[in-house]
Amino acid sequence: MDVATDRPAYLAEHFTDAEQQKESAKLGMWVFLLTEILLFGGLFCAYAIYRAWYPDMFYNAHKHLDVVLGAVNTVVLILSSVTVALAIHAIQHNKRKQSIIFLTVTLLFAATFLVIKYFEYSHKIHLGMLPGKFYTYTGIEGTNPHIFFTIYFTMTGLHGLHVLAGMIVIGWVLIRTIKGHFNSEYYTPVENAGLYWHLVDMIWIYLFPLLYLVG
Amino acid sequence: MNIIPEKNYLTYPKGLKSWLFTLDHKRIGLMYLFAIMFFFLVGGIFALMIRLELFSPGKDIVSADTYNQLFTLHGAIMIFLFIIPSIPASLGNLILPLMLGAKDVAFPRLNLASWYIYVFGAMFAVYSMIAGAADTGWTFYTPYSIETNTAVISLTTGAFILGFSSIFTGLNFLVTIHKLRAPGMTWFKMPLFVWGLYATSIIQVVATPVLGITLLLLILERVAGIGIFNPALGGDPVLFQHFFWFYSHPAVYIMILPGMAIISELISVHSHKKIFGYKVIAYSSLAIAFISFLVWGHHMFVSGQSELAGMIFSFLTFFVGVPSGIKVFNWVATLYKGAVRFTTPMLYTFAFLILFSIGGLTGIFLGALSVDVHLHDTYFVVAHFHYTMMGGTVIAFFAGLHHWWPKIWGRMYNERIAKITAVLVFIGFNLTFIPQFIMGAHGMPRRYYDYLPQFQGMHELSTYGAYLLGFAFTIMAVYLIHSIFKGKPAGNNPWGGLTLEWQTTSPPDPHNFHEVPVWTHGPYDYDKIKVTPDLEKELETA
Amino acid sequence: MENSGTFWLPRAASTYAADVDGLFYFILWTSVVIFALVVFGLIYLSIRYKKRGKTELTAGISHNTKLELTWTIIPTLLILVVFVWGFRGYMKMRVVPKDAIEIRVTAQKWFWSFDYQEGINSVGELVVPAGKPIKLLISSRDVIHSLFVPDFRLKMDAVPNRYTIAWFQADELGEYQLYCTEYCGTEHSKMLGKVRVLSQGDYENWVNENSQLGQGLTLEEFGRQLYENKGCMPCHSLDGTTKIGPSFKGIFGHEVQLTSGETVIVDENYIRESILNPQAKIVAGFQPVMPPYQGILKPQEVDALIAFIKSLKE
Amino acid sequence: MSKKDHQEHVIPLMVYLAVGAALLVLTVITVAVSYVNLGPFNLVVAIGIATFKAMLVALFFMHLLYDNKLFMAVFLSGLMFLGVFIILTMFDTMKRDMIYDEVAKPINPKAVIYQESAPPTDQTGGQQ
Repeated sequence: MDVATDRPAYLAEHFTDAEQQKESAKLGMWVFLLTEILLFGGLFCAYAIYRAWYPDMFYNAHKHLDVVLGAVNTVVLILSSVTVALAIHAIQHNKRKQSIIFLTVTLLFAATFLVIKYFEYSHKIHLGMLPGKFYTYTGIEGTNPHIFFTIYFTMTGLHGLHVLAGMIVIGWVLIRTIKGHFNSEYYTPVENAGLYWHLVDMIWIYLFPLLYLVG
Repeated sequence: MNIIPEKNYLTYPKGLKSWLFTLDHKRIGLMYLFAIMFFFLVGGIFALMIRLELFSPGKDIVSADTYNQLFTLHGAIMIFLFIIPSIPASLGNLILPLMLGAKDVAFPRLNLASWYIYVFGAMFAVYSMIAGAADTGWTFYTPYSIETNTAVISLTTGAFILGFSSIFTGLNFLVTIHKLRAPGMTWFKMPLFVWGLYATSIIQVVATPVLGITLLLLILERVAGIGIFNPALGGDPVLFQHFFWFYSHPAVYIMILPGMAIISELISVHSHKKIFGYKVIAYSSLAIAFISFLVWGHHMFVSGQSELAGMIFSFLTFFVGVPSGIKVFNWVATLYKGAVRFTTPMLYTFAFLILFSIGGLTGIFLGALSVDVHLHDTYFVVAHFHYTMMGGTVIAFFAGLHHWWPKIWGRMYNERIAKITAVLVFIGFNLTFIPQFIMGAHGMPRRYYDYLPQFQGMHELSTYGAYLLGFAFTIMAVYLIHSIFKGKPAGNNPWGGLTLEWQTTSPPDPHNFHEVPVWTHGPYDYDKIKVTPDLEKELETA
Repeated sequence: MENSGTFWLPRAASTYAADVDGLFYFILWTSVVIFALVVFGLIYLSIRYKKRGKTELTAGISHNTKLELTWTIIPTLLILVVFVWGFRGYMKMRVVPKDAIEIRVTAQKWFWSFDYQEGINSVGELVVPAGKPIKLLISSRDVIHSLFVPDFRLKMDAVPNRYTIAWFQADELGEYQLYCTEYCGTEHSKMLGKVRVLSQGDYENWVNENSQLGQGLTLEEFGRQLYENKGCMPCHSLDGTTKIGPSFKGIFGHEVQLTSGETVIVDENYIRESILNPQAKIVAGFQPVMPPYQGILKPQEVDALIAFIKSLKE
Repeated sequence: MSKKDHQEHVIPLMVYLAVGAALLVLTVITVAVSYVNLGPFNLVVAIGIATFKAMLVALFFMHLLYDNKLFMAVFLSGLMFLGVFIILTMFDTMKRDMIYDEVAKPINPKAVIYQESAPPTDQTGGQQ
């Protein structure tokens, strides 16, 4: 076995070559995404069961969510997914500056998402549409509407935390890009951050119709 | 004469810092080993206190509330802090990369992080003991866990954090097995220990996140009253049981599959014989991992779940039994025409085969719907899962520990004392748990502080057994620790194994191998390759 | 063990118990045979092929398809038998005969109470006529409990805010032990009860007696009766010893310190409130664990209890 | 190994932009459809469109179409286990009325927080 004599700096000691390292990192990331799917899975399961039990309550309660804000947030997240993909595309072609710009735009989109979420939340909180025992709103017909808001807040809240985590990851990748750690040879961290971000987007793609549109 | 290499992973580099910041899988495995043995001791002391309390009806040493906290902590510590990380994180970390001929696991930093996360989670669990230990049972059933005023939040937070440690270990092993095998090691040339850990890792990464969200919702239920699992707020407590068992049933296979993996390895090495039905054993590990996700509802036959669900879960449950049974038959068949050596690891292997068979067969009683209605939540269940978890996993863990001990430390324990201890463990274990089967079938419910006088005789026997077991484990601790300092050097390959960990020095070099190993034969080719164990060579020359 | 049935199982006193036991013994003996084969194989092979002399090459037997198919197919068939048998037995337990007598079972920390269609109620003791199917409509007022009568092979969880259903028919007269088998807190192991199976005539007498409960008694005597069979006794002593709750001895008219720091005088109003809504004012040094009796006790019964407690002052 | 072997499959820029545009269009469609009353099919359509969108993201943005098929297997197995979880749980929650109706629903359909006068401890209040 010929051990590569010119080992690049980014290649960790216990890997034989860059290909092995890259594939390992990506497989690791995908397995991590699998755990994320199952983590949200519990909430999707709770959603499915309570929706099946109380379809009318879900229908009545979902009307109190703001479809416009939800739709805008969907568009924002989709655009941010596009920009992340473009950032990876740029670094694949060694266009570091372009990549930096796209990553920054992604961060801005993510921040926009959270700001809109903040307005939505504060509106709900103001009206007393809170989860569980804090629920005080009286305008919704049907059995136990507080459970809808429990599910709404836990799902979107957990998703919001993931957006926040994604911003940290992308920020870290952005700094490393600025420092020039990545090029067309080695950009696995950018790619993995992108994978994570796309998953966050994908979960929202489900949350939006389930919560805002069909309740 | 066997010698211990001067520069090995234990001695180089030196200093506390070099251990705390180590990225070496062997050192991390060793750190895990110390941590889990500590909690095995703590959980064991709780078990002995429980048995002492149950020696006679009424109050013996503690109050009912303390007793309830004791069995909760015994369960939670043994499961989350001991058994789940026991084989994968300690022996797996130590041995798996060596077996694969890799320099390390795929993500060494993540590996170290998982140890620190484990310690962090353990600290929460320890804190919860001080802050009014939880008294919910390790299952945290709602609504009891919502309304009790004990420290449920800190214990569940601990378990939540420990989940990440488990996930990261599983993720690391999956990638390591996929990507870091030595040249020449195809899937069906991997040692069966690797196959077992592979199946385990799949369950760890798939099931544990669901535990995470379940515990998170439970914590929210306590602090914010979200109402999903709380009947007082319109929730459904049976739904909590679904969530909990979706993790916790596969989790028992997180515990037993690595045990099976060790046994597959040991039965071949110590009988010096090719394993019987290699592929079947490998596939049945995967089959068990997969089916384990389909059977959780058998914990809930009398919980008020629908009859349809009961039927489906009972039906699927039986299919976990088949691959487990096949494995047992394969292991026994391996002995045929072998050269069986009655070493300490082999004695534990035999103990495993007997105890796990009892554990598995009594599972059939509990899978059968009508019989389970009678046996559910009695001591029969307690005995059943101790036979699988302790008679299975823990015995296998000790088998593996004795098997790889000379590799880990380079030194050999006193085999004569070790064999006597193994016999004591076997007797003590059966004395503890066979009476529990009988009183369980007669209707002795579990988690009882007090009991009717008719069960006293059985409880006394069980307590005697538990103390014999405790005594045996104490001896084991003494001779193992003694061997670290005073044991005879064991040689590189004390048992005559063919897998790669025996090709390097004992203890291994910090970088595992001096040159990248190439895998040219199968892991159990005792029909083709003649290998004389170092321990035998030693005897011959003496 | 009294009435211990066989070595393995308690006596079989319900109509479906024999079916459960049949399956139990089927699994038991099949398991014993399989287990004996494994252990025999283990001992025989390990001794027969014990290593003798130097380490040599061993036989390269990798598999044997016929043998493996045998030990795959036979267990598979056996477990299918067990599944079908178990499922049929289970359905027998689940489907209540049409003519069953319905009794409501309410579990709460830490006693069982039973409401009969005749409007009577008993605590800790389920009284049924022999030879009649009894339908139990079970629920819980606080946490999950589980009703377990080993001699009947009967078990069903009591879930808060939901009903569960179980049934049995006992043909033999006698008294049977009843347990709670779902862990429910401090006094879980004390949450016991009895099932008394009476002849039809005795059962009718019992019903008559109980529908006139309290008649012909003074309020105090009635209160003592209620104290003994409504679940007060396990937690509140009459001799001044402290159990789960304060002793009733001489408590009436005294001032007690509450957990909130306030003090209150134990009078009729305080006792009434403490029975119906016990969490409102907890005496210092005790846990807020008493279940509310709202809906279990009739107003007259509360009065009787108050009179009884009043009679205990020195 | 030569450099060429581990050259990443570089997806043309146009693909990203086209997929992005498709996702936006699908978002508009799904919002529009939600205003049309299709009965139970509203849910089917909404989930159908969401799944199609998720597929686009996974196949193109996340490169599953081009990458190692192992990643695809990991991803799909996650969805499969999630499906198992939800479906098997629903075999219980949806079928509790198989034999008796009274066991299927809560005794008190409304939680105590909606009962203003309820004493705080009598949480289930069921038996009367």
